[in-house]
Amino acid sequence: MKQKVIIWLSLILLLVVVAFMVKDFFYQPKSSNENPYEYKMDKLRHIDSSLITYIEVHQIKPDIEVLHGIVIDKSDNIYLAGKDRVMIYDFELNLKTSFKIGIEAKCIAVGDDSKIYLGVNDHVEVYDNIGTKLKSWSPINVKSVITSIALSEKYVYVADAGNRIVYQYDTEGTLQKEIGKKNPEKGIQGFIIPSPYFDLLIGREGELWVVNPGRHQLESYNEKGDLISSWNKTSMDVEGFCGCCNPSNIAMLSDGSFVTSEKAIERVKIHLPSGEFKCVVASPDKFVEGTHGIDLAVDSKDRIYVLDPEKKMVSIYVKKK
Amino acid sequence: MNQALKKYIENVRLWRGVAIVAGVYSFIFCILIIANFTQINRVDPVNTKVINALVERLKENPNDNQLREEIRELDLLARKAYFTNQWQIRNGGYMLMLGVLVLIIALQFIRLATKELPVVSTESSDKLLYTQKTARLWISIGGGILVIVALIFAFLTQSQLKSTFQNAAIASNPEDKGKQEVPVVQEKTEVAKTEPSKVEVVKSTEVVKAENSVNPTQKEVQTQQVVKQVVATGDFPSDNELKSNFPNFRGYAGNGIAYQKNIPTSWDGATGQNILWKVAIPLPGYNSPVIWGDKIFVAGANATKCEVYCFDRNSGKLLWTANADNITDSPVTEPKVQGDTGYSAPTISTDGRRVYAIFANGDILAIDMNGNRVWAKNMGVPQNHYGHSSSLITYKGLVIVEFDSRTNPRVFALNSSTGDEVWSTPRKVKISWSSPILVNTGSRNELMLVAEPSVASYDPATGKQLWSIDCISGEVGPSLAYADGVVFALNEYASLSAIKVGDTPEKLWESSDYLSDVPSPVATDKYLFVVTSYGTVVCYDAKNGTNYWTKEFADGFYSSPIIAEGRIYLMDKQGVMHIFNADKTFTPVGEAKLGEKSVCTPAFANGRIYIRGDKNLYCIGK
Amino acid sequence: MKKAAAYIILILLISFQLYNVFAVQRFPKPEFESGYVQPSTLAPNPRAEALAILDVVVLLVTLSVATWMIIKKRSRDGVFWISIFTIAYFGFFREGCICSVGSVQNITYALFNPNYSIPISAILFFAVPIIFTLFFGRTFCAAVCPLGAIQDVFVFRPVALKSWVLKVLGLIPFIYLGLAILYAATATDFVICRYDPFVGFFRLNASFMMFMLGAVLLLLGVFIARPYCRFLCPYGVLLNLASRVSRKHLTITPAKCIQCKLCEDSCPFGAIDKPVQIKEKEESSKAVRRIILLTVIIPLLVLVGGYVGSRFHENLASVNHDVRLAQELLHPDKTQPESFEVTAFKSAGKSVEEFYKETASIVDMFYIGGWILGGFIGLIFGLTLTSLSIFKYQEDYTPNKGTCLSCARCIDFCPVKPEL
Amino acid sequence: MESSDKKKKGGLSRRDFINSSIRFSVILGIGAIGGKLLTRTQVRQMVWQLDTSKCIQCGRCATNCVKTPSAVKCVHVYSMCGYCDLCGGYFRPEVKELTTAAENQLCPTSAIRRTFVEDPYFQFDIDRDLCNGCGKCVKGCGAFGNGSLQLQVCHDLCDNCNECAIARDCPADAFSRVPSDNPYLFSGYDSKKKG
Repeated sequence: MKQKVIIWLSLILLLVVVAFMVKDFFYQPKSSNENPYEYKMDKLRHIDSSLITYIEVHQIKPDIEVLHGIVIDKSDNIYLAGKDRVMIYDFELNLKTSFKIGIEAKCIAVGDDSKIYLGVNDHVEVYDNIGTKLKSWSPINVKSVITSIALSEKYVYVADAGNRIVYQYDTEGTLQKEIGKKNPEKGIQGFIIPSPYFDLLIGREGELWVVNPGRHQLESYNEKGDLISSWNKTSMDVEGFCGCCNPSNIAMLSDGSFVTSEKAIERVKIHLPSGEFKCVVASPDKFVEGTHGIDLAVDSKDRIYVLDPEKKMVSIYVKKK
Repeated sequence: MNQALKKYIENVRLWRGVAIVAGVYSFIFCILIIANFTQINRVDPVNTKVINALVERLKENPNDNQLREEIRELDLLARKAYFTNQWQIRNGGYMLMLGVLVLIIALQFIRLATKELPVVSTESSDKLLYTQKTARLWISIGGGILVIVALIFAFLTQSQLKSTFQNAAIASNPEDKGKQEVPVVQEKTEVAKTEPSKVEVVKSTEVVKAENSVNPTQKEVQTQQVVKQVVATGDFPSDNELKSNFPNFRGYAGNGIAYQKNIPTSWDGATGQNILWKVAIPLPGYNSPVIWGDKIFVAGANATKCEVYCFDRNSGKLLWTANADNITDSPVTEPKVQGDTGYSAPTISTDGRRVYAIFANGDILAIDMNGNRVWAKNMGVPQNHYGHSSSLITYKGLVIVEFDSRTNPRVFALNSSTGDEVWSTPRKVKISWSSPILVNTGSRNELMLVAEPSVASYDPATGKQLWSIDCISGEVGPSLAYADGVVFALNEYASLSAIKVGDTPEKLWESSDYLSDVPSPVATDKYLFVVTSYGTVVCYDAKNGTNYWTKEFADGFYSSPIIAEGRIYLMDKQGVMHIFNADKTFTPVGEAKLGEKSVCTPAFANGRIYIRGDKNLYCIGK
Repeated sequence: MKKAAAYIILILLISFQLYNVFAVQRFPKPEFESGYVQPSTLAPNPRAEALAILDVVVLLVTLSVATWMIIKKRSRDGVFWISIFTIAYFGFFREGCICSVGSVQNITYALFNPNYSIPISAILFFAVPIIFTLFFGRTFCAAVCPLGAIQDVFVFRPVALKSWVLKVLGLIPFIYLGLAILYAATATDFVICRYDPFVGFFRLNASFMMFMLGAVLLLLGVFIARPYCRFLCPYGVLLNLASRVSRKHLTITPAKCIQCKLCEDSCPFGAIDKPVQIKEKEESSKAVRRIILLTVIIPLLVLVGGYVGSRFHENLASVNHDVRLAQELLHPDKTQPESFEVTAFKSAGKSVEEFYKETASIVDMFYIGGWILGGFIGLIFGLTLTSLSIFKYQEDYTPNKGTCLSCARCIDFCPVKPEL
Repeated sequence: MESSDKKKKGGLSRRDFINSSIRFSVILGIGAIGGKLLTRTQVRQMVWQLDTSKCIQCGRCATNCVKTPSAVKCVHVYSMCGYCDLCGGYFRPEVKELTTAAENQLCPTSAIRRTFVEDPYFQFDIDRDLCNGCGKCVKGCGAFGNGSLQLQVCHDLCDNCNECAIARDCPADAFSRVPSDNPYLFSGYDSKKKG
């Protein structure tokens, strides 16, 4: 009798095991869509709409394979540079000129004499505004990665992310000085550049502004290479810069405020000359997640040109009325 | 020695004791491990919600040192608990294994020692034949159960997976599909072209006389409809009748084309130049006027009252007012709406027999031309945070309602004389504020609607969905524009898409430079005109999207443009009508001020324009 | 000379490896002034490949010894100690992977997926036991399979099941095998490994479900000896078939059976065929008619099975990862947040069209697979029914060559001693 | 009696013959299959690894491995690290202070160690015993930094199951079998540029 009970119980248990396996196999519950370890960035990527005081009014979509740099000259012509091509638009966004360069320009600057300076990996090439190559400066060294060029009245400044230094050249391409080398006596901390984003601009007084992205800092130098001033803002919030290296690019408005662009949390913001956060130009939702190297330019009417290398276009922002 | 060992081995009592101890021990460890196992999920260090909540709090008062300490302590505790737990499980496992091992050894020894001699049974227990028979029976039963269960599950969950996926693959690549279907499409267009041309011969003089400025496509559309008209009978107007009036939002078929003539191009509200009459409308509303014969209709509503007004088109006299009250199922309180949309945003539609109106609370009613209610019903309050604004349109004895509500979005048609639902088709879309258009594609009539995520076409007679294409997102306000086989859809923050219609719609081009969130675009067979709410008007090539011109106006637009006599009439928010040629170059024709703000789309009659301003209804003409 | 060349190649390889380590894309490398040395990235190597060969050698040796113990030495104790070794080596030391049972799937997967380069050890783990079984019976099951061995030590109070129950339950492994092959062939899942009940014990680490499955089977095994081997194991099916044609096989008695009936209850697996008296034979015309009937219905059963399987193919296919994802993409559940699968698919940037085409072909594969699987199951049912209708005259107590696990327990019960 | 014996003998030998032929055809079959597979096989063993470029950090590596804690760990590829002060993989988002205090750390098990190297560089190390492979830091590092923190199957911990439970549940299909002589798939390494 007992034997029989055991047999039946065991058999039933066996069938239950088989049934369980079948059920588990065919009707597996949907694996949980909750990640207990989720890293939430939504909050950081979300920007209060009241902080956004600019509105996108136009777009330029150049026919170019890779788009890297934008610059605007005194008469508000827009110069775009990228792989194998420089494109020049007038202020009404009509394409004026476009010429082949046979190289991939990573950054662009334009002088008052309409000479175009292109940064190509380790050297600078100079073109006139119809595409004639005037000069190719000699390469700096193997480590060089030129990320930005800025022109003052006398000098050409070249930012080299590979050597973590800014070079001062005369307009002929003769090296004058190295700016920003670590010098604790002069209070220069040295540049920290963990990724190839290292931007320059010439301020209203002719001073040189350099981004020190590893320190989330902007530094200004005079033409002798002395540090004049600096400000930094580290914060994961909207009022500062975050991550390993930001801002990636800068531009200046006519009132001396800085326009900054960031990667990681893709956004374009305006900081007052003192460094205080002022407002947002473009919020992260305007960009594809993971966009790097958003170049900036400002024209004489303080319209902000935002170059989106991912979407290969330039968006033009104006202040909301 | 050997003897002693043997004695131990054969000491059943000893081993039984060992087995019991080991068994109890293993059992306890087993329970402990299971308990621990369930616990480990609870003290998962990542799930310490308390800590996260405290960190949130710390963010608000970063100087609260006590809170900080508390977090650190809690964190330490949680992690300690987690790792202790892991340690316990690991070591518990070893201990359990040890216990089970001892238990097995003890049991094996007991078995050795208490080995019973085999019992030889005298009678053979298992009869082969019996065994075989029973086995056969049960195998058959088992097999039968298997077959039945499998079939039940198979039929319960049958979903034609393969063809579903294949269709999905085809649907997800419209280009490819387009290529495959090219011959079919061509055939259709051929049919469409040959058929009407025959009719054209018969009626050509009449048609050409009436429509000397309409482009060829429209001619084709019209002649095609003339054919249909012969077939159709019943209590509804012919297409010509509809066309000669202005029966819907954005005119005949809702497509932004007016077929009226001698439209004035200049007036001035301030001086009264060309203003024939002006009359105040009792209740506000953002709906636009519609015209039938000598009557012009508008609706107005506030939180307590919904009304339809009929004015004399020539004198401006209010002929009658119909109240939308005492409707069964109508909600007691009005739904919440935004000021920009209001309680009466949808435009009336008329078929010359009756006037149909819908309000933000879902009340829909039909009134005869003399102001008597024919029928009224409530379709359920549209779940719409701004307020329902899709206008009505009529089609051969049907009143078609686009009802893109949050819950149960659908499009349905009511019998125009009884109000009974004739068909209803659910739509997989988000809320929208756009209005339907009716299109004759050459081979059939189609009802086209736009809402996130798609432009969809339905058979207006049956409600059957003909095709759909995903191309839009966001809160869609602008309606569609159609010309020459291409439909245009756009919305702000989305993109502008030109879609070649057909069973397999094909996206011809898209652009996202200039987008609109309120005014609808309008198209001819060559050009598409896009009007943005911030004041830009753009002309595109309808077939390839080339931007011919862009013109910025000082004030933005809410009113939709209408093409009449080859000119675009477009009124800005300030009530200034901008008139320019619907052509490849921007050629202004005139600019006329109403002297009152306006967001409504004007209505046209021969020689007249009717505009609903903020408060007044104007009649403009010479 | 050769040696030198080998060394040079080795050095070259290593240097390339090093080169790779430093060929990183980080930009630009930080320059430390304090003399900081960058630590190297930790990347422990997997178990040496040579050990896989060692496993095969151990398999061969154990199998040979076990066979010798069973066929020649006729020693239950020997078999027992080999089982203990197997549990220790293939079980706890090698953590139950790879085992012959699971290798069926590797073979199938490799046959249908040319991209998968199957390890040679997997082929050998599959083939060696079968070849041994073809010659000597299921000596692999007796002692060398760690899954069998661990169940064997739990056989304390075996109860005899009715032989018709054994016949009926004995069909489960065939279905299991069919499913496992179908899912391995369609690159969907390794079902056998997924429901491997004892691997959790061997590793002392597994999911709760695996532990419970194993524990239940072991407890069951106290009464119903070796439940996994007899009523689930898909590899056992292959060995069962192979064993039927084995050249030599374990015998209960070393000489002539004396019909003492002592071994009758000795087998915990019910694998001893008892003598069948002639008088039991049915009326022959009836039996013959049944056999003819059954032979006729075998094709019918195959067709019915195939039809049912083909109808069931969507259920079978919905286990597939891609099919599930495609269904989710097609009919997104708006109430739920987007699943990781959908997110990942979208971010991978694969063309939706291509993906749907692929899934359609997977479903198609399952349609064909459903026919084959169903037909196979139908065939098995038909053959079993037929074999159950054949009357086989038998004089002595002999192990059933198919179901006997060659554990050698019965040997101890036989009073006949080998003739010297 | 005699005849039945003969019969038996004849039957037996016939059966023997059939058995032998079946046996040899089976062996031939196995040989054929084995031979066919052998042409493709490499003596190389295959091990499971996850492709960091496909990984979406869903967290299932931490929960779905048959081992607890998971054999998938966060591995720090130092040569890709920016040695940042503000490390997205180390700090909770929206952190205010850059200190090692518990309220600032992102890692649920505190498995990342932060040590000062020189101004302004910090070294980050993973304590493998504590790491549970959740990938939270990987996401942070990838979003804000160079992506030097990467999830990988640690082969000394992995049991190399015939069917990897994580591979089965990986939403991104990032798991695959790789040859054991090149068992890691760090991104940023060019692992294919070999020989």
